[in-house]
Amino acid sequence: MTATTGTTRRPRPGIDLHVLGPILALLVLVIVGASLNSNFLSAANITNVLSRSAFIGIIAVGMTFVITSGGLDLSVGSMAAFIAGLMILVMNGLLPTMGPGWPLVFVGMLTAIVAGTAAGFVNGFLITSMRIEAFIVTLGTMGIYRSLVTWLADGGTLSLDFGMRAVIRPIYFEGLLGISWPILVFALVAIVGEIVMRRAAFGRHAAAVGSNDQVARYSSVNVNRVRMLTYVFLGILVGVATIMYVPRLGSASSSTGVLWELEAIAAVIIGGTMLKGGFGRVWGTVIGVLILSLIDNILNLTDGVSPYLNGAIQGVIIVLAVILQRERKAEG
Amino acid sequence: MTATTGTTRRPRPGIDLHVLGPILALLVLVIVGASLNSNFLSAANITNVLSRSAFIGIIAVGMTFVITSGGLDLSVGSMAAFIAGLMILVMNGLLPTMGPGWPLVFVGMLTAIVAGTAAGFVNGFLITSMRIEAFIVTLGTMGIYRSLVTWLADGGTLSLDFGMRAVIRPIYFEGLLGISWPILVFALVAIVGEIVMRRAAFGRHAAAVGSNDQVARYSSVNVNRVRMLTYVFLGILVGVATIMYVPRLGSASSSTGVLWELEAIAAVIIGGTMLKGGFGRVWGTVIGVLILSLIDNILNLTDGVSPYLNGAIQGVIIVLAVILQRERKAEG
Amino acid sequence: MTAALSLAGICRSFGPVQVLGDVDIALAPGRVHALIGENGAGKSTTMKIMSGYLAPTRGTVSLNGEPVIFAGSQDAEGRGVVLIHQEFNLADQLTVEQNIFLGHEKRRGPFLDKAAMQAESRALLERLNCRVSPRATVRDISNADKQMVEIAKALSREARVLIMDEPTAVLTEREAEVLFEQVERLKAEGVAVLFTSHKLDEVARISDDLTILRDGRVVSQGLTAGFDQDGMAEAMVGRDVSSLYPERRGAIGPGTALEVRGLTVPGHATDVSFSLRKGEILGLSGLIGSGRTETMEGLVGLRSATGEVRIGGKPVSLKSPKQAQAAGLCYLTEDRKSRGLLLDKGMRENLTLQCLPQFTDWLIDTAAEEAALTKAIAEFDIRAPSRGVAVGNLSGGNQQKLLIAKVMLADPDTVIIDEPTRGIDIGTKQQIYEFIHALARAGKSIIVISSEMQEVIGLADRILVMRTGRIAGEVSGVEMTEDRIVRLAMGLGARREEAA
Amino acid sequence: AQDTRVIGVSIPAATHGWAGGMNFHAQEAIDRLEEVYPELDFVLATASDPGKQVNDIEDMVATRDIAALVVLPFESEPLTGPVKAVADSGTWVTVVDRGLAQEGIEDLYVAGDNTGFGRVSGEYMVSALPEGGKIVALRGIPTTIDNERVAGFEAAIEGSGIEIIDMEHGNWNRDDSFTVMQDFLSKHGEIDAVWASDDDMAIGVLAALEQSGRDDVQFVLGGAGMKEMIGRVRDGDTMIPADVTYPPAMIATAIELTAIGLTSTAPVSGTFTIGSVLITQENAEEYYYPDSPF
Ligand SMILES: Nc1ncnc2c1ncn2[C@@H]1O[C@H](COP(=O)(O)OP(=O)(O)OP(=O)(O)O)[C@@H](O)[C@H]1O
Ligand SMILES: Nc1ncnc2c1ncn2[C@@H]1O[C@H](COP(=O)(O)OP(=O)(O)OP(=O)(O)O)[C@@H](O)[C@H]1O
Ligand SMILES: [Mg+2]
Ligand SMILES: [Mg+2]
Repeated sequence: MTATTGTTRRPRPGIDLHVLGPILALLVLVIVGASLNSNFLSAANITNVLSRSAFIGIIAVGMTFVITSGGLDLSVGSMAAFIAGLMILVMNGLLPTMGPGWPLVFVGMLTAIVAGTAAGFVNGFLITSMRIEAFIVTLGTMGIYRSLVTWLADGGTLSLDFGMRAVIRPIYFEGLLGISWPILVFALVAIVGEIVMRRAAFGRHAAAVGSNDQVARYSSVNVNRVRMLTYVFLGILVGVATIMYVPRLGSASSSTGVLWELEAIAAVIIGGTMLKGGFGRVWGTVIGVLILSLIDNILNLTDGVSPYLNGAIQGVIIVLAVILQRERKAEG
Repeated sequence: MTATTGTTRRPRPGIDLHVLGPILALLVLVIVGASLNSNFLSAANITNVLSRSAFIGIIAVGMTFVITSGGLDLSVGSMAAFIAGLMILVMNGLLPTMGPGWPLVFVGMLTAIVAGTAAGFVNGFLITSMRIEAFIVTLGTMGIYRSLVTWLADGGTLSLDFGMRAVIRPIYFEGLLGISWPILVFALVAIVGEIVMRRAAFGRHAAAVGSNDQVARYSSVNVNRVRMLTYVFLGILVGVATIMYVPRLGSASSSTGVLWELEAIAAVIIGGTMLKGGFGRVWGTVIGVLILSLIDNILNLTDGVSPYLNGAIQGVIIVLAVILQRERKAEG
Repeated sequence: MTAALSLAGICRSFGPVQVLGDVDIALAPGRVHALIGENGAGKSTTMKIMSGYLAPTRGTVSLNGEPVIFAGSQDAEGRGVVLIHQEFNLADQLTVEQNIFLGHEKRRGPFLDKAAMQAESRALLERLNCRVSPRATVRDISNADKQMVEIAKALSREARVLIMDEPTAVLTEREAEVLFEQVERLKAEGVAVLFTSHKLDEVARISDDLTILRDGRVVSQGLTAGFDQDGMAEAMVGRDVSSLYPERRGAIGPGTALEVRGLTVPGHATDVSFSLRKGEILGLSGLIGSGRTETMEGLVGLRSATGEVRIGGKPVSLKSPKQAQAAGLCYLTEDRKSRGLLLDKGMRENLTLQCLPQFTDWLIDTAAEEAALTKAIAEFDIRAPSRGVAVGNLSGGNQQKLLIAKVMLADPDTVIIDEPTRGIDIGTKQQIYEFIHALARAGKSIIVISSEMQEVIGLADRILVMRTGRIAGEVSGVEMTEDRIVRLAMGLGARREEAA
Repeated sequence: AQDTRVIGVSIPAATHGWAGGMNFHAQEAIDRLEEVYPELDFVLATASDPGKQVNDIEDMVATRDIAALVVLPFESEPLTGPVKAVADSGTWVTVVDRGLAQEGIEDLYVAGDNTGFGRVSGEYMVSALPEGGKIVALRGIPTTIDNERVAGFEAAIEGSGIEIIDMEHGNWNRDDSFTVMQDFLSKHGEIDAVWASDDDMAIGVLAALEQSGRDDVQFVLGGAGMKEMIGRVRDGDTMIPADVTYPPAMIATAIELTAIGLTSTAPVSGTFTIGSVLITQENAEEYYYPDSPF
């Protein structure tokens, strides 16, 4: 990887200039947005953008650990769809017996977390114990969850019972002190993630495993356990993201969470984590997520560009955001 | 990098047992297919399967080199769609002046090859000279080409003039001595690829770069040049694949070549090439491609399974195919 | 007194090849035991078996007299048996401190106690008086520092038995001294120490007991005092190697092979000028980190550098090693593991990588490659368990030999050899020195970078001494004494002399 | 047995709400007809892109020697050639919804009318906003279908004083339309109505509206006839005063007609257009199918 050409250029957390890369890109976007549309910085719009980012954001934090430890997970999008479907089915199923209300919501949440844990465990097991390329494993599970949800929904859409929707709705739309729950949860996950990455042994071990798993093994780090845990945590976070997602529209279908995996991975890399593993930073990922959802937002707030070209603009900005970063790196 | 931990488990072409993995998986599929439907082994069906494998196949051969040298290309699918669109536009545009006929077909072919070369060069340039993660670069260009074709087609479909279709049709549907052109071209590309990988300096250098680019550099291998070439070759092969594709459907749209990149990469890895780079084998890729398109074919041979579950079955088989292989490897 | 750790009748095979046969060794607490032998004799394998990285095929390992079967290196380490690998065993992207405490992080509650770990790392490194900062990333520090970090890592593990596989291979005498002080300290604390080295003077100096391996068998064992260096060497190699450095025969040619003016490698070397005559052997000495490697890497285009270079009188601009090679100039790296060889590939692929075109007329001539390999194996006496073995499984020294063979295959007119005999046994050293002289006699020019003062003096016609990236001076003929060189290297009362 | 004849059904995969409904009706029809006609055998294949759909059709011909093909083309252009080849080989061909790019290939054409769909929607807009107004529109996945619908809509509101102040792709997807609508609401202070052009997108739009608490938006017009939406029309929801059908069940009609065509002598060839109907509170009841997942 070009990143390791023996020169002394490398990201040193918090120190060198390339840290500025993502932040700069974000700032540029904010400025552009503000100059294009006066409502861009309105509380409403900011709340919208942040709340929307929460799903990908929460997942991307987990993805940061997976990638840092040298792994990859393409299945998160379909996994989210599948878990959402499951959650809805369970809640609809228990509605007659339990009736609409918070107890049932908690059952739903539990379902999501348990399913997420299990899904993460399956990925982790196939990758660590069966020693299969993470890419293949998660490509496989991606297809599996996607078609399972299609099957559960009979090709259509699984919708949460209306009565229940009213109960669960606040989880996405309400909040604390004017900050909506998704934003709060995202913030919490990000902060905890950042601390774990920098201040807990697990973060170090993940980086060590990603940097050189043999060395980690010789240094009595339980490599398989670390790898497994990264996938399980990711699974749990997918569950959490789903808990935020279901209340929004109260439905899940085969088109739920399509391409979330690519967005999450892109966010992680834009944030400065190395795809080959060995170095990761959660705060960078958060910025990456914000960059991605700001692009969408800005494109919607501006006319002029043919909507057909949105994808192209997105692509260009993603690449630019990373160039910016690499350039800085070169100097640092 | 697990690749360099000096354990004796490393694939040595032709020697150890894990070579059997993909072949075995393929055989199993053939047997299953034959037992499910008597027409499975009919000339017609075999021709169908092989011809349609050609697109992914030709691309996957190029992808093998990219991955072997430690790279990745997510843009091939959109690239194919874009090139197809371009090719059609050019041919339609020149139709009035040149009239339908082989000269125009050749112009179309030329367009495809030139566009492919350029696209590959762009990817290569951003990755080698700008030192950006291949994943990000090609994720970006993926979005760009996809929306460019949508834009060219104005959201709809670009279709080749019907007069012209009749002329160009034979490129996909006819052949030599009863073997259709796509099959012949695929075979040719695969054979050349295999020879280059095993017997030409370029193949060696690609593997060296993927195994440890520092060592390659110190051994006066021009690392950037090798990397660049792998992307350019891939681009050219995408062009070739498009030349086979356009005669088949005579049209291109935003839904052309969707997910080809994943199929191609999956084929490469199923074939036993290491995603981390350092070792690749073209013949394995060919088998991987056949496995993938056989799965589709077999799923069409039988009713019973809900079509919603196709994706799941596919996923399971892909993972199994690789497990088979890994198991062998463990012994070898 | 019961042995802290002992092997009895240990055998080990890799596939069909047996590399150890009936090895018995006993390590006593508070004593230093030296294990020496040729490259490929089985030293590292023995040490790996002692520390749980490898399981013996036969035989018993006993800890404090009790037979044990280590579940793995963790288990062994848990019981106080620690191995410092011959090859670096550090995670590149992590910092020094992170590496030292990897797997044994200090915690305060759920969190890491970074302050404590930083402090302790600093203390450990201080003890080894190594200047590298605990915050530095391992990828950026020098080999010597990496070695010191490895040692610090081992020291941090409260070892009862400390096993060091060629710890001094990348160290100069000065740093080796520091290490030996630590060894003395551990000895005093009753730690049993086993180490191996190809520098027999060290062995003679610091070890109490000695075991000599040849072809995986113990050929001689006893108190070190009972051996003199020539005796050791002879027991190891099986022939007389007392005259290590060959007589300088054949005069230096008249023509200038290489002329360097004002070579500057940003951050590493400034205004380096020297010239090299045909058939001359130029030594390049200096302390670790003096920038010798970087200077030469700049010269051959591996690092961005400025300055003018003339080869055979003609000015050339070398932007890449490929160009340098085309101009007849090759550099042999000091870092065989991460810059020299593809560890997951076979010997053939590695040997021919640098000059594949020689073997290619539109297709690679595998037969010719095999022939070249056969020749190299014979010429450099590479001991491999099998031709197909991944070079990662070659013994350290044999990797080094393969690396030299690889570069020599390019048949350069001028070759820069960085640490040519690092990790090479005395017998082979002799062969390599012979080989270098043969090159010189054939009119080729050689630059030898070495941290072994004796080696430079023994080999070179003329020695340049570098200090913090500059040429501190030049010595030749009778001036070539350790004292003179060290003074220049450390900048003690050395008038800045212009390089010829 | 040899006298059983096979009908191949090739449709796009359930990648969005309407397609999902269509998939459901196809399966439901097949299960039902297999009971009714023991001498008929059905093969259902769903494709994620035109290429895959052509593969499916090739496989049906090569390995299942189908007597009839019912195809809902993913896209007209790419399917025209291959379907023509099937028709030329003497197989009965029924085309559903989108016509092929060439006339007269199929034996039976059960046509949906996308332009009509757009037109009916447009006409309703005009009637609902007599003195004109500012509306935003959400488009589907960029395809010919979507283009036709929008063209029909724009033609219908031509000169009515209704202005489409903004248009973005919601991809027939609830999440995307939710996002787009949120941004429309931040961007435009005054929106009189929304043409969601699809019931899935309407759901996203409604969620965004509900959250914003804006009252300037008078109503949302969806389309396709999702049961949930028809229900709300029936119950007189002021935000959903109407809906425009584009019944996914047309695939069932096509399969059934084809079955009849194969098994009886009743004439079924020709074109059979399923127009888009405006559903209002009056006629909502008769379009409400409680058991459909769509
Ligand atoms: N994993 C392995 N697979 C096959 N052969 C091996 C493996 N590890 C070591 N060998 C062989 O065992 C023999 C002894 O290796 P070892 O590393 O112990 O030698 P050594 O005494 O350490 O040599 P050196 O002084 O060069 O380090 C060598 O021939 C080596 O090729
Ligand atoms: N103790 C140190 N602290 C910080 N940086 C160091 C230290 N030692 C070396 N370096 C840096 O690492 C670079 C590489 O060191 P290295 O030891 O390779 O230099 P060298 O002159 O080639 O010595 P040798 O050839 O013996 O390794 C040095 O040029 C210097 O910039
Ligand atoms: Mg050794
Ligand atoms: Mg050096």
